[in-house]
Amino acid sequence: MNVQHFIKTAVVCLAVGTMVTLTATPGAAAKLPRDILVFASTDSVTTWDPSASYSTESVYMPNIYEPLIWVSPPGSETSFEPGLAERWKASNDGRMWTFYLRRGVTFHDGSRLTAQVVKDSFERTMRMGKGAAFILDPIDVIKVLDDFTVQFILKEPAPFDRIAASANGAWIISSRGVVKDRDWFEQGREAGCGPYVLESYKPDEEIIFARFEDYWRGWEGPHFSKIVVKIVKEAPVQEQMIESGVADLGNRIPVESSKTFDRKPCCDRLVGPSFMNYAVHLNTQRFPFDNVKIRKAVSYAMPYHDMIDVALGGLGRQAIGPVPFGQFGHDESLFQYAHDMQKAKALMAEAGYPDGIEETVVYTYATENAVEKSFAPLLKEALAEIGIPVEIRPMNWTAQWDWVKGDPEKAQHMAALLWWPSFSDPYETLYSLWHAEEKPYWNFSYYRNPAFDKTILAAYATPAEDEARALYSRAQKMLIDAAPSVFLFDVERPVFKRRELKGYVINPNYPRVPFWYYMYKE
Amino acid sequence: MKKDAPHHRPHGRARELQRSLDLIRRNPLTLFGLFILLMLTLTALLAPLAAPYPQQGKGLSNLDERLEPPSFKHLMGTDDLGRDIFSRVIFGARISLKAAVAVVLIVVGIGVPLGLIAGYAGGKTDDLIMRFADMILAFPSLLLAVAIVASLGPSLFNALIAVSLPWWPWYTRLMRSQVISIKEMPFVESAAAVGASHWRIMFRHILPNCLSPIIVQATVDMGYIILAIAGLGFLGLGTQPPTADWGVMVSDGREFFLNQWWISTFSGGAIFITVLAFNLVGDGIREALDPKIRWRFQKT
Amino acid sequence: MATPPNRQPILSVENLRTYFHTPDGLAKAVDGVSYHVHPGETLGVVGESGCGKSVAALSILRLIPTPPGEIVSGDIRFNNQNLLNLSTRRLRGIRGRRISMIFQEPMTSLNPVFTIGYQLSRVFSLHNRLSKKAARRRALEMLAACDIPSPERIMTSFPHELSGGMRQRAMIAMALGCRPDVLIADEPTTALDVTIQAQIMALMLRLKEQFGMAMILITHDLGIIAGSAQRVVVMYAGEKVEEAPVAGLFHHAAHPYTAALIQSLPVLGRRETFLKEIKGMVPPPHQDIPGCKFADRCHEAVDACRRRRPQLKEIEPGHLVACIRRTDS
Amino acid sequence: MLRFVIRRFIWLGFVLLGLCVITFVLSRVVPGDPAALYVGPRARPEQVEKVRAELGFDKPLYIQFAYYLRDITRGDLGESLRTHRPVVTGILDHLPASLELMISAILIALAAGVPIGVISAKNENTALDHFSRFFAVASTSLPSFWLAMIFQIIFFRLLGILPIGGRLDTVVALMHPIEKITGFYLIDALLTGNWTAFKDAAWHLILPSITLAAYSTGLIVRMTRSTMLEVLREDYITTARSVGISENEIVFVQALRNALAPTLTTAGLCFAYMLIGTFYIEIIFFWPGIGKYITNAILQNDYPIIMGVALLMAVFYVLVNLIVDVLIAVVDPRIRLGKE
Repeated sequence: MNVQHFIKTAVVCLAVGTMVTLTATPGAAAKLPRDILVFASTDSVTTWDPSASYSTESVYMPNIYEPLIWVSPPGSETSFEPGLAERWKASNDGRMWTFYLRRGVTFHDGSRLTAQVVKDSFERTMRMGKGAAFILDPIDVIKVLDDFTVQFILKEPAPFDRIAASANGAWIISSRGVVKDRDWFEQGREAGCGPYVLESYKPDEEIIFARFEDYWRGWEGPHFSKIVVKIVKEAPVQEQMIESGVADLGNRIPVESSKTFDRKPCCDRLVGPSFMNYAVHLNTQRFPFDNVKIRKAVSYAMPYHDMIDVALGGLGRQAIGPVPFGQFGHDESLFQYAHDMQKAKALMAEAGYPDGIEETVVYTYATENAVEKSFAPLLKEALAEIGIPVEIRPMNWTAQWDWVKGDPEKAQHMAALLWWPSFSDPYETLYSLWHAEEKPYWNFSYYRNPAFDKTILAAYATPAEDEARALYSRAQKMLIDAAPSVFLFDVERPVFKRRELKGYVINPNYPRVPFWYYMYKE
Repeated sequence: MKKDAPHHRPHGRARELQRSLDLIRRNPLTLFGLFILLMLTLTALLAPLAAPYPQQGKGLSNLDERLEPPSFKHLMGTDDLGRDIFSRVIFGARISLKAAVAVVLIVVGIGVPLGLIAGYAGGKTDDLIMRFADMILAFPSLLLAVAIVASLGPSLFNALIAVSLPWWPWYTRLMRSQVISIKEMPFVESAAAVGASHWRIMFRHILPNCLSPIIVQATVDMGYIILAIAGLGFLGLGTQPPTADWGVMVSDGREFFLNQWWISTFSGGAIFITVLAFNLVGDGIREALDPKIRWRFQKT
Repeated sequence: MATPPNRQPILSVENLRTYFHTPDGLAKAVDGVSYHVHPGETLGVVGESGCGKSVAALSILRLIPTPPGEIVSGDIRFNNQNLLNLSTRRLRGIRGRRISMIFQEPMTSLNPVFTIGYQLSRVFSLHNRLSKKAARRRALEMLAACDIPSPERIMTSFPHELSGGMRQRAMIAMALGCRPDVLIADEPTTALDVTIQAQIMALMLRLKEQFGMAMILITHDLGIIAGSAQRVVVMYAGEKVEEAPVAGLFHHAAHPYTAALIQSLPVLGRRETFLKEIKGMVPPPHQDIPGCKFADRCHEAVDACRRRRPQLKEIEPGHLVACIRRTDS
Repeated sequence: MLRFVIRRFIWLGFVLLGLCVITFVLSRVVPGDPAALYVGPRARPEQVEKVRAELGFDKPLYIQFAYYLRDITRGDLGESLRTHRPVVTGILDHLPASLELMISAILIALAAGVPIGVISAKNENTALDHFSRFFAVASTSLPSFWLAMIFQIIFFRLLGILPIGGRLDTVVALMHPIEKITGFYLIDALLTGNWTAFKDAAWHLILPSITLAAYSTGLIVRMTRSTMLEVLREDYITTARSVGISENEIVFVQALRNALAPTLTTAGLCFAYMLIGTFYIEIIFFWPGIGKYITNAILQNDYPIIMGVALLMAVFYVLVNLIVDVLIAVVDPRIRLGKE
């Protein structure tokens, strides 16, 4: 009978299932081969097009592609290191930059590096106008002087070495790839000349890279032959993967475990600056933050260290001005607001509100951002203490931004913002966030100060690094005095790895990028 | 085959009710559910008194005692802001119960009048309303809810709207079938004969006689609604911090759950117990009123 | 026609009490009923709906749903074994093979999701260890024996595809396929059209003769009894109130209830139920009545009837009655 | 039968049109600019305007809707705002994983739910019955996201006997990769004789599919129990007893067959809804299926994916319902399709 059959089949299925379960002994999984690196990463790929890339995939891009030059990690002797260009020079007025290319560089598709390829790559990015293409705005003309010399003529002076070394928008694409459209890349293809070749790609799941045998630096010494990227967004899972040896490297584990990760015999943690920082921008066009005293009171009221502790597990430094620690333009000597409730309350009293204000202020943050979410309650409590009632309103990032972009008189009173520079010069940050805007776009605090605008422009156009640095410090001082924004903290990014994994290089100019070429297992 | 067994005897309405109450009283599972519901409602009402740390229940942080495991001081441990989980679970009960009641009110408020009109008017109006209701029912409801919150933006209010919108057609259906069975009854016809207006007949004569199945259905649905709202909260689409919400707490605890297991475990346990209680009671009521009634399908 | 008194009954029910536990209290559906049937004999059991005649019949094969029902006491003797003490396994060997039943509702008595052929041959293969093929052949034979036209087609039909009469024939085929010793027919024709009723009745009687079975015919219709039974048992409110040979019963019914039943018989084509013609209602089964349960409806009732439970007494050979007006006078 | 199927397909058409309207409207009231999302962070206002024109967001709504419908009829569900990959490809990539999970879950639910329901009905009002009813109610009351985490804590963290999630162990995936034929790991591993991977895939399936099955199991128990209770009171059950059929055969064959139609309906509905049930489970067990695909999209406001998956789910839901109806007509000869 059918039903009997059904029952019999079900029983058999169950029995077989149980047997399979019993025989499939888990536990001691086979060890990973030494020449394979498994990287548990939170970062998905939003595009494979090197001209459009400006998001989380930039973690992988520097392993596939190379720029003309690299920015050195903080503390290096030189500011820059050669990449595909062996040397370069700028004219005195900072408007003409000449790069002398390395010879004998082969791309993954077998084509060769020439000056024309460099010109085409930059022009492709400029033409598409996607992603970080705006950093190339200063370029006027690109000239091919000979097969291995390329010259950039700029519309106005700019630190083009920093632009050419950017982690976004400055990759050199092979002659075969450069003519392809974006769809071609989105199939999971690349056209780089970096140490690793994209071998297979399952979106949001797995990416496999194999080493490129003809890489120009060669493969002497210990290197990995294959890199397996597992996209794992869940912090506890990454922790387990590294602990159990299923992954060699990870970039996000639970904040609490992160603190003690070093103490485990199998694993350790590397911490470095990241150039990412969090700020809360105050609406200077609206009560109560049109009053500089109240703005300063807010800066004094923030429990910076508690916030860093809760949101980042202690991995951060209270910000000194808007330019993060380690970046060009950062100045340790600038004034830093300390968490001081007495001072904050005194400032409130000075402003005429010793008992606080009646009105509730609205504070928005991006729901997508776990860090902003976790420090929001602390902010609310601190402000309540000095008499500013806060309503926390989490919003989708785009919705929050849309609100900022509307009428300042009706916009939120406070907004959290995570920022990172597109390239290593502070101009972009300072210009975007505090430059006077006709129509609000990135200037979340609606700050207006012609002197500030003039100072940063002068700094940008100054080729001499020391002079530029001094100008940037002066501009930052203006911001700190006017306090249109609360500079909360600079993020330190941890990397979690097995102890036997060596050679990890942290370079915050390429935020969170693991340079696989230098890594190996002991 | 009609058995001679002496089962069939006429009962009065009061008798029937008595019988139902007896059945409920005799079912240990239902009693268990009722007991839990009573406790829950009490703690929700008296949350500021019941919670050991009412300020933390409302969201105040306590950074000196972060992520402490359960102890006598903190029965269910503390979360990453050092807040007492037990207090937050108690305050979460308020949100959950309030939200469930609100959704039921919205759903009944939309579904019942539409069903009343559809059943009473019949014809084209009926067709129009019921086709529309059928169409809504053909969509996967959770997905619709998620899409709605995703568009309106995450907040408890939007989550309530989103859960309600795909839900009301069940009540329209139920109401319509009730109305159709009642509308031919003599007392309705006599009301029409003395010239009562349609509105009067619908709301004064028909509606009060259709309410009991609606009330039963609403009780049964409470559990599902709590589950649905908790689910949206878990996805980050419901209540926003620092308000205590069970779904959000489970989601927050996920960051720590393999080591600091208590955050998710207790808040999720609270959801489970509450939904279980509502379902046990609903189950009992249904069984008592009509053992043949089919379990309506509602997936969260 | 009369049964030789020395013969052993093939099936006897003795002092059977079957009670139901209902929310309203204990319902004594059958309260101390005894009857028996001899080989080859037809025993009629009559009474209004709710008098316990079906419950008694179901009790014979222990088909009472337990709970809420319970056979409290009594003996059911079949071939010198007490069916109430039999293991379920041995009881199953008797059900459908030695004692068969036919039910009132042919519409619902056959499993709707299996073919007639499957249901019949399943029973036959169960009891006779027949191969599938042989069981089907037997099913075909039985269907044909029950006057079913084109039995092959019926074999593959589902119950809902057949008319009521056909279904009842199939039921009979299933019940008689193993040549049982006793057939219990519980209102076998009540649900059928009048014309079909006669056919089915005739078929049953013919097969009974052919197979030499005993039959217990349970019905509320005295008319059917008159034409087919040898002895009659009259039940009222869970008790046997009268037992007599069929001729004796119709000629001088002793119990006022029996008399009322006979009087309410339709006269030549005028068909109506007798319930209307006996005033009053059967007392609720969970109500304890000290006296005669029929007293409230009886026009001959006296005070004594309400005080004392009447005992069954033999007023002439083979004729028993429980009425103090008849036995004590 | 054919007429019935055709009519259902016409109805499906209406439902889909309605769904298109709803998802379209929802996607246009999204706060936040889809064009800005498409260009990516830090884009200049000019860039955003350019993309807005490229994507046709500057056109009137009804024209946008017409384009949308036209694309759908061509089998084009648009492309993800975030990854710029076609939604259809995304769905096809993620569907097999979800289906594998759902099929094993529904099999578990049936294998556990039907016997429990039957036994419960057979022993009505006994302690066993109370227990299994409690089990049924409890398993429909469990928040799946919580159950999943509890399972992970117990079976992974405490006992260490089951993997925390994923479809395949990293090492196994590297050393014994499964060749993609159908996308169902178990089937593909069997077809290629890859035993190591088969065992590992089965191993990974256990927790997610049990979690996904919990709700359906409860429903199936309840449904089976209540229909079995009704069926066991039917006359033909008494008939079957009266002819000497054994109690087990009566319950598990004769009665169950009658109770199967409503049980199958329930199972079918469960199956249809499971595609949504995978939402939470796939997030927590990081199972790379449709649920994970759409929840990522929801969190990132990637509305072409949301719309596409919503359409897929509605189609799936209505189709499964249709299949269930046809299947029931096969199981239960009393039901004839088309006669309504």
